[in-house]
Amino acid sequence: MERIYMDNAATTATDPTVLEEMKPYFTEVYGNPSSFHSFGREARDAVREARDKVADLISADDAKEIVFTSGGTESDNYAIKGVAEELKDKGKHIITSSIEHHAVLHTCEYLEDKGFDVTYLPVDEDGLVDPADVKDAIREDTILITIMLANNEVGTIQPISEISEIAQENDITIHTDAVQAVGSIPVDVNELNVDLLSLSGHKFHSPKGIGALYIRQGTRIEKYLHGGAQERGRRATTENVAGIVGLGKAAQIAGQNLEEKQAKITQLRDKLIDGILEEIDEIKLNGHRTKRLPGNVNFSIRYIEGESILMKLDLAGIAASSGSACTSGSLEASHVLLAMGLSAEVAHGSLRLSLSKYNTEEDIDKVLNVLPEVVSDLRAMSPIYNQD
Amino acid sequence: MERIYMDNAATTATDPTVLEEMKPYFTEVYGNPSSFHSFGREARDAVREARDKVADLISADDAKEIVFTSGGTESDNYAIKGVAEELKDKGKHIITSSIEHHAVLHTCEYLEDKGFDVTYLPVDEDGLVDPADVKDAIREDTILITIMLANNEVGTIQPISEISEIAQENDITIHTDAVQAVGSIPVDVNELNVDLLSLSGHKFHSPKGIGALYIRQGTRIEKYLHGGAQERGRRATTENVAGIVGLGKAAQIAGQNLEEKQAKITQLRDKLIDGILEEIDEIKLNGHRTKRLPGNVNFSIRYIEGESILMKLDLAGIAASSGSACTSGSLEASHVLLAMGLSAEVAHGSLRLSLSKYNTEEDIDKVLNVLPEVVSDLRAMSPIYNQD
Amino acid sequence: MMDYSDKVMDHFENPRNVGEIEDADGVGQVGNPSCGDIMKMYIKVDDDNKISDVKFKTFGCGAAIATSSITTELVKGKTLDEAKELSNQAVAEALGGLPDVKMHCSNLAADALRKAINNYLGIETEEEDDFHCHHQHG
Ligand SMILES: Cc1ncc(COP(=O)(O)O)c(C=O)c1O
Ligand SMILES: Cc1ncc(COP(=O)(O)O)c(C=O)c1O
Ligand code: FES
Ligand code: FES
Repeated sequence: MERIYMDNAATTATDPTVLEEMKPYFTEVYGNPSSFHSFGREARDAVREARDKVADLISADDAKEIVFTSGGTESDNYAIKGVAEELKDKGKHIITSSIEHHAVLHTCEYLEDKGFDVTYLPVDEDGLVDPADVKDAIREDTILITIMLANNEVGTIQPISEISEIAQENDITIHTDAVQAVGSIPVDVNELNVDLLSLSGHKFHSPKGIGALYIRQGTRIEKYLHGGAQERGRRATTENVAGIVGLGKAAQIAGQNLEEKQAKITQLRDKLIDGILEEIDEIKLNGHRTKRLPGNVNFSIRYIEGESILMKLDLAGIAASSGSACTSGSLEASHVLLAMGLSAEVAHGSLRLSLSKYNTEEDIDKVLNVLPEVVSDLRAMSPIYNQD
Repeated sequence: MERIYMDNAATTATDPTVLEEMKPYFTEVYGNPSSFHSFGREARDAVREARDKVADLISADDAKEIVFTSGGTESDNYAIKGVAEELKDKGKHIITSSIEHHAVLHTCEYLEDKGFDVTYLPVDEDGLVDPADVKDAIREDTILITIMLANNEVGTIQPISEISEIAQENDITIHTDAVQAVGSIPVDVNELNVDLLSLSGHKFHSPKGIGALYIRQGTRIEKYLHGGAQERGRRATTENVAGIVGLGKAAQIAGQNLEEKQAKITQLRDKLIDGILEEIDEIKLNGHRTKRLPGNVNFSIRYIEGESILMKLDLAGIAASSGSACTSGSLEASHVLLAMGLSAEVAHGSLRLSLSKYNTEEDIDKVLNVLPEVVSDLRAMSPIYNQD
Repeated sequence: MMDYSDKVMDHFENPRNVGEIEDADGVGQVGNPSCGDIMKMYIKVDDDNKISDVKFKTFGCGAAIATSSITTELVKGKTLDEAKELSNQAVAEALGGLPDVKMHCSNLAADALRKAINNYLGIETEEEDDFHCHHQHG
């Protein structure tokens, strides 16, 4: 069966060009970048080039501001724990939103256990944080604002530049989890005006297990991994050279004709959204209609439950998700949808279809063909669906 | 120029078989193991198999005791900070040795900053920790003993089973950094009787950026990366599937005829050691003569300095190291050699040649051919060398 | 996470006895939509106190649907006493096992059935607590 992958917010396929670029760094150019000799030098050069490419993609002033990590989760942990640790004598208050990824939320909860105070800002029904709420939440002892650039479940894009202006006025460090945004939409750390930004390669066609934390020069932050002097002393461990090369290549490719690709994916997304709205009744589009990631489609489908939708779709060869990949399977109603004001019942029937550059018009047609029947089959079985 | 790689303690070449095994997991089997659909299931299956292979290599009772990490440094940070965090109400004293890798030492220093008390045990002139010293160092409030299985610079293998017996008698958690040992010598977590064990793939022909922490069932430890529920909630972040598959394959390969390979490499090592001792005077073999990793050769060569030896060797196409890869380049005298009682002067002239299964008899001959001249050239230039 | 047996998949894809029984002798419902699952069982009881017909409707996960389906198969033709004895363990076993995190789903079907039987027998069962999901998720 020809399968269709529409779970690109969970992870993406590595671009074959990226893999080609990586290959030599396993068996041929295998030196340790910290090593003195020629094997080490070759690896060092490769890491340097990749760092430049990642810096380019997010318009960092200096490649030194890029620290490679093992992915978005580590970047988030590093940023939040690192600032908290470094500035704890200045204050113990952190501001975040209630719709962050678990990598941010659970890190904040961990810090609460350690005596920090965290404000979880509400969002409106589209999933937007109000910058005025950020302003109101600021206290004498606020040391960090961490708000995601784009949400992984509903795709809503936050007004980070406005929030960072408030942060700057109050001299507070600001971090943004841009894991879903980088590679999908133009991201410029200076326009966003953030001190710290997390990104993860596997969301834009580099392999899994490699990411980066952007650390603006001068930002005070304790290191996260202690050990050797790699990454200018900011992240110990032998560099994942092949992964870093892959991330660099993926960043370079993502930056090429970014806006064109964005427009094409947005057009597919809109076709999918419009088609679903036309074919299926009693559903609700989750997330902002336009301030939204190009590839994100998220619906709540009343009277049926997400996992069973996924199973039916999977049997039809369509890979999708209900809520974020991390929570799908546990059948907890998504904290994001609940924060947006959905009832648990409606939240349980959520379906996310997320597109990448590899999706085609035919994929959209197939989904539009299959989904309505899946929904009506499940509704026919549902004790809470009123068939008349 | 045909180059010879003798820096396998810094990192190893990925085995081509390992790379072959990994390849599909980039562009074909690219699902997120946490995802519900068939793409996710395939990835999940691959991770499960790899976990079994890693568990096998170290004779873990249950594959669930293996948590994948981004490498040895993260495993060490996780183990030490995780136990410290979890047991800090029980006590704040940690016992380690003075010759640990920086991933352990700097983590311990970080904890000292946080109010923990760390005892750094001395070693004898061979780099051996005396179990009696461990016993003497134990206090009411000791919560963790962390002592490496094999040293990365001098290759000395510690009597971990004896130390773990003491730990057990006193009901203290014990961790061992086995990064240099796993894949090189038989490692059995039950024989060693440790609660936690760090390993890193790139030391035994898997790619860099992937490792594991063995956590014996029942061990109390706080998680390190907070976020999603991956790795049974013990390590958040989308799994580095290709890396994990690579680690699994490398573990499988390492386990095959391990003792035969060990014997072969030991024989090459001994030929190299004996040859060097024969050809060059005023040198000292560092590390225990027999309780030593099969691939480790480490000499202090008097009157000359390590970096210049490395440069000369590099020019001759031989990749070696002076001290660990992490510190080479910073030209600080190795803390390991100093702890073993060497003077800073002698420590500065240290040379590590580390072998893997890819090294040959010819490689040894080439080094034995080149090194004596390198040494005499540099000595001829040295103001402290007395030529008569 | 979710790796279902072939048997589960079969019952999910081809659920047996889906629907309602207009003139049911007993009806039982458990669950709560805000918990992500509701199961409703309808039974017909014949003169020998045997379940002559049984149907279900389920809003829930794949395991919930599959366990509902197999439960109807397991109890059809059984006496009420036999049916009441049906354990969630037996339901799970009949499906070739359930993933650990889904074991609780098998409670639902057996519970719904028991409620339907009690309803037929005129026994009041305690109402579900509406504010907490009656079983642990995940
Ligand atoms: C918004 C967001 N933040 C963080 C992460 C974590 O990234 P990773 O899986 O690379 O650790 C993800 C994806 O899983 C995400 O979507
Ligand atoms: C003994 C020892 N521990 C820890 C490490 C760190 O491992 P990694 O570079 O994979 O983080 C190394 C190697 O660098 C090592 O030799
Ligand atoms: S003279 Fe170069 S490091 Fe000291
Ligand atoms: S019934 Fe399956 S998760 Fe609740």
